[in-house]
Amino acid sequence: MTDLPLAAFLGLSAVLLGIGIFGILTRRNFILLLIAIEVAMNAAILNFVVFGAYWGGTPGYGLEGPSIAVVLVGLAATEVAVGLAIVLALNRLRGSINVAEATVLKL
Amino acid sequence: MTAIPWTVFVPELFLLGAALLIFLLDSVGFRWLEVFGGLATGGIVLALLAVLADLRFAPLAAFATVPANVVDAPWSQLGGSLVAVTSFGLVFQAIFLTSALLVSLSSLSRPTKEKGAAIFFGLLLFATLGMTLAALSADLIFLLLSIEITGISTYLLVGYTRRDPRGLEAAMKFYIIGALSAALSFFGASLLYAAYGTTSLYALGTTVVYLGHPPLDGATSIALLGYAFLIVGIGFKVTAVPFQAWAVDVYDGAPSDVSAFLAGGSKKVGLFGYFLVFLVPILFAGRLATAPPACPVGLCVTLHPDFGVPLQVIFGVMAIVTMTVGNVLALQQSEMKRMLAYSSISQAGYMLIGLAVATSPAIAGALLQIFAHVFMKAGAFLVVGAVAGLGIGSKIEDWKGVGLRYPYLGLSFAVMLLSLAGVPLTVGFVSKFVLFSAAVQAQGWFVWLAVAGLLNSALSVFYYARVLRVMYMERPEPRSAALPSGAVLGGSEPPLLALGGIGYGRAIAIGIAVVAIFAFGVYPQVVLSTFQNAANHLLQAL
Amino acid sequence: MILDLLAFLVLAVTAVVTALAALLVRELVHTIVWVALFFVSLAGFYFLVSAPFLGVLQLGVYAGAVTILLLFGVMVTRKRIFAREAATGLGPAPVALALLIVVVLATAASTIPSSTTQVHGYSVDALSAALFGTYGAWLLLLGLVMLPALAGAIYLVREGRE
Amino acid sequence: MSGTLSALFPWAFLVPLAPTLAFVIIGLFGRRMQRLEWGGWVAVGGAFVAMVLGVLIAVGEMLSPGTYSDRSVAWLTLPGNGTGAFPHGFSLVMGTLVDPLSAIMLIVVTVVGFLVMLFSIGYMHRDQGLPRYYAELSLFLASMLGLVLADNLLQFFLFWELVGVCSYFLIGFYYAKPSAASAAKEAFLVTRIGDVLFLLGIFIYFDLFATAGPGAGWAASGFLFVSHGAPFLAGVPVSNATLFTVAGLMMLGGAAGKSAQFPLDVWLPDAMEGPTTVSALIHAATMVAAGVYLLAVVSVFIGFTATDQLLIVAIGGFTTFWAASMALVHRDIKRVIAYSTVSQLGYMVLAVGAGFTMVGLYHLFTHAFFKALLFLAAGAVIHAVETQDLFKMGGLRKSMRITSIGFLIGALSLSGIPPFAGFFSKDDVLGSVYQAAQSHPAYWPFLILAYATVFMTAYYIFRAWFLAFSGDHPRDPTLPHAHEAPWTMTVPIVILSGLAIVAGLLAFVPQFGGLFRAGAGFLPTPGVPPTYTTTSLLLSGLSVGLGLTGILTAYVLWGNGRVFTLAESSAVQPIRRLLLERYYVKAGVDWFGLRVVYTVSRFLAFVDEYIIDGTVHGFERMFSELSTRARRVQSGVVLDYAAYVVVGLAIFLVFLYLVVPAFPALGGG
Repeated sequence: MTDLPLAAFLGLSAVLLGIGIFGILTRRNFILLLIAIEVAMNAAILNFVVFGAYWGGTPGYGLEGPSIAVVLVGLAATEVAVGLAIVLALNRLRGSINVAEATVLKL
Repeated sequence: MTAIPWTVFVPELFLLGAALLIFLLDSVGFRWLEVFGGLATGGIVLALLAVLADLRFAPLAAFATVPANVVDAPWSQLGGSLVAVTSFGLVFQAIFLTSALLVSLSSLSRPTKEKGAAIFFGLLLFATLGMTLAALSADLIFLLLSIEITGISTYLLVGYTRRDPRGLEAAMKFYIIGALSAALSFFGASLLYAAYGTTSLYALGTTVVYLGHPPLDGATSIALLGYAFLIVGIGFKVTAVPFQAWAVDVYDGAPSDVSAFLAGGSKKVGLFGYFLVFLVPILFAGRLATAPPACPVGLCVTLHPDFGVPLQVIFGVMAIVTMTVGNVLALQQSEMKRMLAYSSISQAGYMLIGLAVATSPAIAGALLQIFAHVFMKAGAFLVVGAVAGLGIGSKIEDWKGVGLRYPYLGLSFAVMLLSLAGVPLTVGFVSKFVLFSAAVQAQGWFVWLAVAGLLNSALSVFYYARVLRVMYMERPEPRSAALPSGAVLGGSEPPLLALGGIGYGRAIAIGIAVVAIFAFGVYPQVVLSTFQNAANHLLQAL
Repeated sequence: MILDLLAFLVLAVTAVVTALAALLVRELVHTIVWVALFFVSLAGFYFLVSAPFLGVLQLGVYAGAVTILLLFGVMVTRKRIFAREAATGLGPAPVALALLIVVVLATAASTIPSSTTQVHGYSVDALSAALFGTYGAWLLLLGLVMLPALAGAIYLVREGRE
Repeated sequence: MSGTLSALFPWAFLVPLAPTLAFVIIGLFGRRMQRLEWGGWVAVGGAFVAMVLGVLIAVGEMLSPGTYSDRSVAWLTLPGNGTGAFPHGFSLVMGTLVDPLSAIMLIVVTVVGFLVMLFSIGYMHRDQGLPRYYAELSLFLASMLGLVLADNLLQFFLFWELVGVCSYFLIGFYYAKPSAASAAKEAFLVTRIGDVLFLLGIFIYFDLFATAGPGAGWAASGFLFVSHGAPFLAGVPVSNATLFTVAGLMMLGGAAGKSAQFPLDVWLPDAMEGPTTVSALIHAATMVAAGVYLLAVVSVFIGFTATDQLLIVAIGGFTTFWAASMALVHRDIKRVIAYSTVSQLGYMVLAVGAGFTMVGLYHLFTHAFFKALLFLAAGAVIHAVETQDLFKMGGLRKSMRITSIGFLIGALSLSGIPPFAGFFSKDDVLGSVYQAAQSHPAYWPFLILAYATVFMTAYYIFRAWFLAFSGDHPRDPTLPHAHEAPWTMTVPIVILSGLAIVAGLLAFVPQFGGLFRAGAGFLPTPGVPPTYTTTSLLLSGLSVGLGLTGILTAYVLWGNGRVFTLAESSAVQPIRRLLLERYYVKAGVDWFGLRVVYTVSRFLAFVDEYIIDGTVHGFERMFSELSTRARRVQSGVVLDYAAYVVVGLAIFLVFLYLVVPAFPALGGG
């Protein structure tokens, strides 16, 4: 049983989310975009773990958080796999994974 | 406590079974599109029948698998169950399955030699499975995960042609925005969990007293932010402005059948999510005013004194902006599929009116609009696919004379466009009529939603009429009139139906859509009363 | 107590720095290294808040599997592994936007009083019971996400011999 | 027996369904049905089924007089929640109502419809575009039957519009002829004026009754006419009497448009550009009677105020005289009958306005048969001699015996000579207005006009008969030698002749008369006796005398091939010219159009071009420009799309976290 600044954890996850969003807005390499999305996703997972630990003190409750975290870790990995599949197919076709260059569909 | 029996999942089991069978057959080297398509269609039909039985439609009621006391049980009795059976959800399941049925029927007419038939139908089934599961959720994480099943399946569906750069580009865009939205919605869920220690949709919106433990201090503001994230994360599926931009490119780049599924089905799962997540906080203020909840142990902590109004403002503004942006952008569009995509965005705006007004008639109206949109928009995309299959270009101007040359397709498309524009005797008129009347009935600033909707309907007529004019009043360019020119000029009889070229599965799917547009336009009460019941029950159960 | 706080600070700084570095360095292979470190630092948090099971999971799935996947992606998509990314300018707008969101969130977070910072642990037994019992549906759904994802992903990357 | 036939009432919807099916079949396959007269026989079949069913239902209603059988489905229900704009909600209803009124109309519409369809087979045989003709005619019949059976005002309006659209297409059947196209347009536009008024009236009624208490008003029940077998709204207290009167006037406006009452009468004579069969069915027997039927329905189920009634009487009485006067001088056989139709419709309106709804319907009933007879006979003549000019015809009595007798019977009936049908109904109209005038002195002038019209009617119709049939040979020797028409044409004429004789006497059959009495039993206006029963011999004698005088005058002037020419110097000459020129209304309209409107329109064109057009184009350009500009947000770069998402997120975060707490009105604080 430890004491930790919950507000600081929430702030940290906010910062991580901000970094993820920042990455999504500025990076053009599909793999970097994947990483940015993973960073944002980890911010959410961090919240679930930390607050799972906090709510864990309530009898009978508090196991939702870590359970969700477990599921989300798996989900994020799946998303990365799907993303990579799309990258590879795109790379095979266009020879580039710069997302800003794929603009056949517009207006 | 109401125990949820496993039979609740019978429709899902049909879908899953069909999907697994398809993957299994594929893995042993079986290649026969009709069999895969037949399996998928069969699974979807069985699931649809099961859902209709659970909705207790008269001829099927005897086969209901869900006990009557489980359907629409008050959520306070669910005891934190992740699953709830509401007639609202069942209605949505029926809508999802209908759009999947149209798409899978029409996909039976794909070229038989095409590779990837198994993966197409398998993914279609999984996407549908995700949506039907979402419609059962009583829990935020359950909802988001189900939506994610649909999401992942549809990213891959959009790109399943593999060698089509447009399809892959669409898949890439869809994936990026989708994954971003997923991250944002899970972050929002984590904030709500942080604030209240639960992800049960019911408990989140009411008081925490049911869970027997106090919320985090400062929970109100954190929960507010959590809801903001959820508006964004789920709004991506709804194609509400400003989360709409992906939709146009994706609908355009994806194969037409997939576009039909996205517009007809997967958009609706977002709307379902919106209703489920936000109705409770929106209604909460009114609930407090009329019947303050009993507070036995002094742990009744409310979210926010008046959490509903700001959310209603958000959704109201979003509705107006969405319909306007969709319509204005459609005006100058020269590509047929993109025009339909913009129109689909504007239709989402109409549907959001139901959420903003949040009265029972308005929700029923939104349901009718959602239901109607399946036939109008999915049908329209199927016609576009059929016309493209006949070798006609993707631009609106390429459709010159299509109405005369292909009477069946032309007439069907005309009916769908007229319904989208809201012409009487079509279901599109009825749904708008009900929705706008409900907004007027609610009075106050909601009336402006109806006014905006009416103005937008008027605006939308321009671009629908343009297509009709091109189809019926303009003659094709000489080069594209390589076909018997007499047919175009009215010299000889055009073929009566000319179904051969488009495939019977597709023709049947289009026919179903047209018949539904008329049937429910002439006699909407048969579904409207179901929708009204569903809306009433949802409001009572929550 | 102090030690915990110190650990938190160190880990927090590591997480932020590694995440930023991963997105900002111009060599993709370096990025992968930074990402791995980022995942590891997060695992550190999980140990810190008495969630060792999740820490292990994080190390295994993220720092292990996901990192390898990403590395694999980098390797397949470039001809020269150590090629540098073209520099992309840091426009003020994206930074400002991200900052705005962070500030709003942080302001809200600061309303949590320090009195509610106590953290409780739970046993892996209890967690597994919950994961496969009460919340089993979530795990089931995860499986339903993975199935089409894998089938579709394999189909997509398999070089069609047509 | 009566029970068996009453069992048919809930199946009344099958009556319009039969011609609808015919419409669909002809529309889809008509072009391949050369052997079925391009779908003509399908149309006849549809009409026949409708007639058998319709007449059976009407007989069922006669055998159980006064029953109301309403079968309806609410196709759209919006429940009210006690508050808001319409506290009781409302429902839109589709249904069939079998009652005395609709039973009468069923007989008229189905019988005349069937006979005209049959007649068409022979008459239209030589024309092009027959599938279109039969499809449109079947659709017309279906819509008319839908209107007749409507159990609520909204449905009534829907079919009313549909009927108008069919009429538009059928008048313009010879669309290559400019006059036909312009007549179709004119008919459409003029009746639209009435339609708009009608719709306005419906809205006023809705507004008046929407808050009239739970279940009491239309708000809850969708504009229904009846509920539980009794008139639904008659007797519901109305909050605003002035508005109620106005709504009644709006109904009169709608009826005037459809039934070509002054001043919306100009379209009907011009509508004769359509095929004669169309004139017979639509512009004599059925559609134009819909206006009268509307007034009848409103008077029975909702009720008019005294002011409304006076105006209806005035319009009807004046139109009677006005139209008959124009019929005195025209040379075109179809136009003479068309004016006569307008005039006779005036009689019906007059009777309904005076409070004798069923008397008006009685006249409608008999008029439908003898007027259809006149038109079909005229059609047979036109078919034979290929001209419509009376002054070229003559002596046709010999070559077209059946037709000439048919026309004669129709003319006698129209003139009100006993025992032909027209005598009874016209006599009833005049007598009942006389009776009403006892307590409403303001009706007197219109009664006098109506009596004057009796003389004129007899004169002009016999003028036409003598011109066409008497004498030894056609005045124009170039006319083709006339032959009697084929059986498909003569059979309807014979049947209609029979009906024109017995239709009036039918009222003395107890069951049939009961139909009218039963309908009258529901008249809401207090103080007016429900039905006109005793005809003063003096009044009857007066009207018969006037009719005989008219016939005699016509004989003296035109009989035996004589041609009466008015001296150029005659004092009556200006009046003749006035009548020929249709009181210069048409010319006035044209002059007005040419001079006044042209001048004004040049000014307006200026305004239009530079101000309105500018504004419209401005809007158009603005939206186009907006669209073109806004489309740029769809840059194709997915990162931009992500940026929109994030911007949206930022907006919602800021709104919910910072703005909402700052504004209590938004629920914050």
